[in-house]
Amino acid sequence: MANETHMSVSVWRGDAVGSFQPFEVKVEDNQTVLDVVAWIQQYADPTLSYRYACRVGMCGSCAMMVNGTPRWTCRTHVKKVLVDGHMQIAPLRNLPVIKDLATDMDPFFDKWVAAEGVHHPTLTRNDPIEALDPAAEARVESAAGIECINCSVCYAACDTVANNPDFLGPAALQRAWSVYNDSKNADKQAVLDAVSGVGGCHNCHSQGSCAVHCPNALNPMNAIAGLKRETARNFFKRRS
Amino acid sequence: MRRGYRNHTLWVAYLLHRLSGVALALFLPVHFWVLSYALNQPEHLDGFLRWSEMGIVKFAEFGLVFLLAAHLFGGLRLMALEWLPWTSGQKTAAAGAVAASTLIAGVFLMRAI
Amino acid sequence: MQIERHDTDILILGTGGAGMFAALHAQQSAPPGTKITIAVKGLIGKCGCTRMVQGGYNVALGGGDTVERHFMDTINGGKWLPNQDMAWKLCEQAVVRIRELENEIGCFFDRNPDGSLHQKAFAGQTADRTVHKGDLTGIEIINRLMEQVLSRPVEKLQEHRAIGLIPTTDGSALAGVLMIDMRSGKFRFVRAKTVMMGTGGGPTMYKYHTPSGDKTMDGLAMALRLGLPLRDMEMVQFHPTGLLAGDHTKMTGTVLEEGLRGAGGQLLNGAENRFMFDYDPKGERATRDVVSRGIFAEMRKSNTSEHGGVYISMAHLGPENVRAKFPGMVKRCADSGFDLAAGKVEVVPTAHYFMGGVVVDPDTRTAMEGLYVAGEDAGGAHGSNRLGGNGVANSTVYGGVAGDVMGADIRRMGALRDPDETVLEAEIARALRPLSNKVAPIQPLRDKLQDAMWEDVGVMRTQTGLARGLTRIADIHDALLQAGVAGDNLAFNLTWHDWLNMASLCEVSEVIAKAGLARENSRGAHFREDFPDSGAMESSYFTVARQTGGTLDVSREAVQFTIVKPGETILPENEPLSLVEAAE
Amino acid sequence: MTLGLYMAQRISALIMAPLVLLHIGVMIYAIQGGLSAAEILGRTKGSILWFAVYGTFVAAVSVHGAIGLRTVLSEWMGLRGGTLNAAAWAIFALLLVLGMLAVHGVTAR
Ligand SMILES: Cc1cc2nc3c(=O)[nH]c(=O)nc-3n(C[C@H](O)[C@H](O)[C@H](O)COP(=O)(O)OP(=O)(O)OC[C@H]3O[C@@H](n4cnc5c(N)ncnc54)[C@H](O)[C@@H]3O)c2cc1C
Ligand code: HEM
Ligand code: SF4
Ligand code: F3S
Ligand code: FES
Repeated sequence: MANETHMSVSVWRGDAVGSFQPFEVKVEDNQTVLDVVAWIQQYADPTLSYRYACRVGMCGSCAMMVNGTPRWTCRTHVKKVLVDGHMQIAPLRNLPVIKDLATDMDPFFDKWVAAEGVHHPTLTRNDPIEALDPAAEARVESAAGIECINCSVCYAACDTVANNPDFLGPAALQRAWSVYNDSKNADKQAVLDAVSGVGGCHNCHSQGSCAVHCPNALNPMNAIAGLKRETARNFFKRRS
Repeated sequence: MRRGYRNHTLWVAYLLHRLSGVALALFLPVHFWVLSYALNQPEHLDGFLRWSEMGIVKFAEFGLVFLLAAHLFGGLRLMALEWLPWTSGQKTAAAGAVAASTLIAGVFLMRAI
Repeated sequence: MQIERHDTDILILGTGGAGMFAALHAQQSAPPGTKITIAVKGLIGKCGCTRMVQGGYNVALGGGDTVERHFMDTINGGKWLPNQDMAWKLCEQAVVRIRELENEIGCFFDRNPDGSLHQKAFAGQTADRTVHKGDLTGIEIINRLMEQVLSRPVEKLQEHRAIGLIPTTDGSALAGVLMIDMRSGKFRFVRAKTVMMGTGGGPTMYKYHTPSGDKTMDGLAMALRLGLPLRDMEMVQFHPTGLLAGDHTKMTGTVLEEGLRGAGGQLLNGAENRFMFDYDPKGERATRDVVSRGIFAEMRKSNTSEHGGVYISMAHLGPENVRAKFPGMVKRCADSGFDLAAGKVEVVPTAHYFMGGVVVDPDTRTAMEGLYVAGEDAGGAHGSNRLGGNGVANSTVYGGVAGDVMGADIRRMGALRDPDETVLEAEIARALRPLSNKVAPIQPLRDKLQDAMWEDVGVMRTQTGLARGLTRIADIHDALLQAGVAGDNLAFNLTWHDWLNMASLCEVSEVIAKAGLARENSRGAHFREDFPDSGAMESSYFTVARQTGGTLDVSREAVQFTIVKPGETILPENEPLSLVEAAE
Repeated sequence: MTLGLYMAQRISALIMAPLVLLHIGVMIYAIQGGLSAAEILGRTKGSILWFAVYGTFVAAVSVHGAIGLRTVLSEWMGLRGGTLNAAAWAIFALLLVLGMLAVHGVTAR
């Protein structure tokens, strides 16, 4: 079993139903969790399914539950997660499992679009590029969440997502907040309406797991608070 | 499956707030019922007054007050977090302050018993 | 084998800059009611290399810079091999495309304090031209494009891998594309009136490489089997500083950004001595190809670091400065256990970009009616070398062009075409081949191919090396054809796809080596130790490879200097050679 | 949870906050000062002010508690749609009726 040179790894096999299968993997110097998963598929069990693309934390397709915590596996060093020579790898939570470690991310992106996380242009390709003050308050607020790689780690960490299938989730709402604050965006009200419905930002209980686990140190909780604030302000404005 | 992702203060604050809210929602109707049972029929009043002196009842009532205090501060914390455009540093500080004040309120109440 | 059949009007392969822009523009330009389908090997927007663009996007936006200057830099950078009409369109349309990205797609690009776009200069550029979003430009571009595509009525076939371009029976036009629905393992044949291929090349047959794991030259292999001409196939760009962290991690080969050297980073050999000045007076600041060769030469002398590369050291610039200036890189290195700010990190040249590709015209049309190619799959715009920042400009510009052209062309096209069923069956049989072989691990073959290409068809080439490389590739290809994959469950069967990846890589590797043999001079990314001279610019030729009836022919074709001749310029007289101040 | 419910829950919470503080204050004062239940009742009975205070509290808590439990029921018990709304209304009614009876007891002469 687990010792200095080898680790024991339990890997989820199956889809919604399944079980953990143990593997022995050699410990190497610079090894990420993704390397472990890939090694198992390449050398121990060729039927293992998982997903990755960029291998450097840019594409957000390799996230999995490692010891019960959602992580980007390509940027997670094995040393960081090994407990007594053991680790457990499961598919990302809160998404349907296609097979083994690969999930269906469609619900995540459907919600992204449903939250109006899409630019609504005011200008066209024929207009010159506007001068925009990079230090303007709204621009800074908008830019705060812009580096999201849509890895769905926050989505997996959020218990509200788990408990409420309608909830749009942290990443989609954070994107909506960026769109809302973008001075080039045409339809602010559309964003507020989109995040005020049954699955909207008001479902968030500020659990904060999204901010704690985002691998890029983004803070969707803050963005959602911003949406709550703006919708609340708007609530009175629209009524008066 | 292990649930390592919940190990942080904000999540614990969320859970406490919810549990206190649910507990309040369960106890408050009882509290209301007892009050109205005792106070709306004069013949019950004496019994109620005697009853309310009992330690266990007092304890329960103070439990209610304690839950109320915890939930109140938790709720105020939440609304401050949602509506005041604070930086995350300030928010952590505020959360800490609220936690402390809840504690103080609790201790104070315990003493009062 | 059962296959599902599916019809659409416009089919797009890949969701990089090329694929996404093709979808958006096709939607704008095609007649109402036109069905548009986008199929991709991974998830929409979450695979491919456009997302991995760090440095930025080249576009001349005034301030002294002009389209003419951008064009001249592109031609000079490509050592006079580019197709000049394509290079011109690239530079000219980049101006429109960047406004589209900013205004219509909603991208955030870094600003100067006065609110204008911030632009910097990559190596080989004579103006501050590169628009960027920090050092994560590609994520911004692709995320915004992805939202637009996801929110539109475009049919999405995710985790659908194209494995064959299927012509009509008379071979006069393309009928459709054969794919594997990777999630179920089923074959799906999609007919379309027009198909745009934007699968992004990807030289991942080298031991060290930067592109994402999904890119394995499928597109070029398909085009080759279809008999289409491919140009500049010897031109593989190496990035000098790929992270070197050992063979057992996928982190190895990933890019440590160019800016590190620009900012004063030093390259040290195994004895911890600086060596780049032995090779070039600009030292570490020389161009990518020169630095790559310098490192490679040092490695050949066995002056290497622990894992067999060299070191990049930033510490002398002050760890705090490094941390502040390159936060992303420092964090990335730290994640795999290296201290970039205060220590030294092992690096190695790494295969980065593929200049070669399908021969197309400036409207992205190919020799086959109904097939359009854009982005890294298309050859011509860059010639022998691609400027940093011209890659994403190329894919977004030409993806959009393809969308527009398809939207127009489809108006004159009649009904969907029927495929040549024998070709279809042959392609299916080809893909099913490993399932009836004796099961054998595939990864060791990939390792072997990567070693062979790195050693014999890599940074520096010779005739003997290339010939040896060809034999090695052939042996590996043979072994692959005998290797088997368990086929009991084809759903999300990655090992089957590893096999298919290897098949594409082997096919294209052979072309690279053969084209390398055919070019008996050294230009841009292609360096022949036995022919170190660049050859006369006026008689420049490019290589064209074509497979007919199972044999691969490589010929040479003269470059047409349609806009500017070697030794001349289109810049006005008295224009300074460069607007960029010499590196600090 | 929609914006409307959210606002109702937050506004009711804001209304309750000072009332609850007042109530807790009174209770602590009563205990410290050794007021008996009878003495307290002596002051509240017949007071319009106390009726208003506790009446408002009960109204607010009925709204607030109903929405709160509605959330919990949906998230933890999986209730949805009509059932969920019916449950919330029932809780609202229960709290309101019992609460108002209690207020009546405390403040009616
Ligand atoms: C690390 C890195 C950094 C870079 N930095 C820069 C930079 O700073 N500036 C710059 O200009 N250029 C840069 N480049 C180059 C640039 O990324 C590419 O030139 C350009 O983005 C290619 O775009 P594309 O659309 O042709 O292909 P890609 O963006 O690679 O997209 C290809 C798509 O095709 C899909 N695909 C592949 N095979 C199949 C198949 N068989 N069936 C279906 N779909 C398939 C892929 O999954 C992917 O979606 C960089 C490249 C890398 C790797
Ligand atoms: C005294 C002042 C009070 C304040 C400031 C307050 C505040 C809040 C807030 C802000 C929430 C929303 C929590 C979230 O969305 O995560 C909440 C939820 C809740 N409250 Fe209160 N509340 C108060 C009193 C009460 C009382 C008296 C009850 C008893 C009925 C109660 C029961 C609940 C319940 C059951 C919830 C739902 C818990 C959850 O969603 O997690 N609250 N409260
Ligand atoms: S907010 Fe962070 S965790 Fe969530 S999807 Fe974006 S990058 Fe991932
Ligand atoms: S974890 Fe979930 S509850 Fe809100 S603060 Fe983040 S979205
Ligand atoms: S593989 Fe792209 S983020 Fe991990």
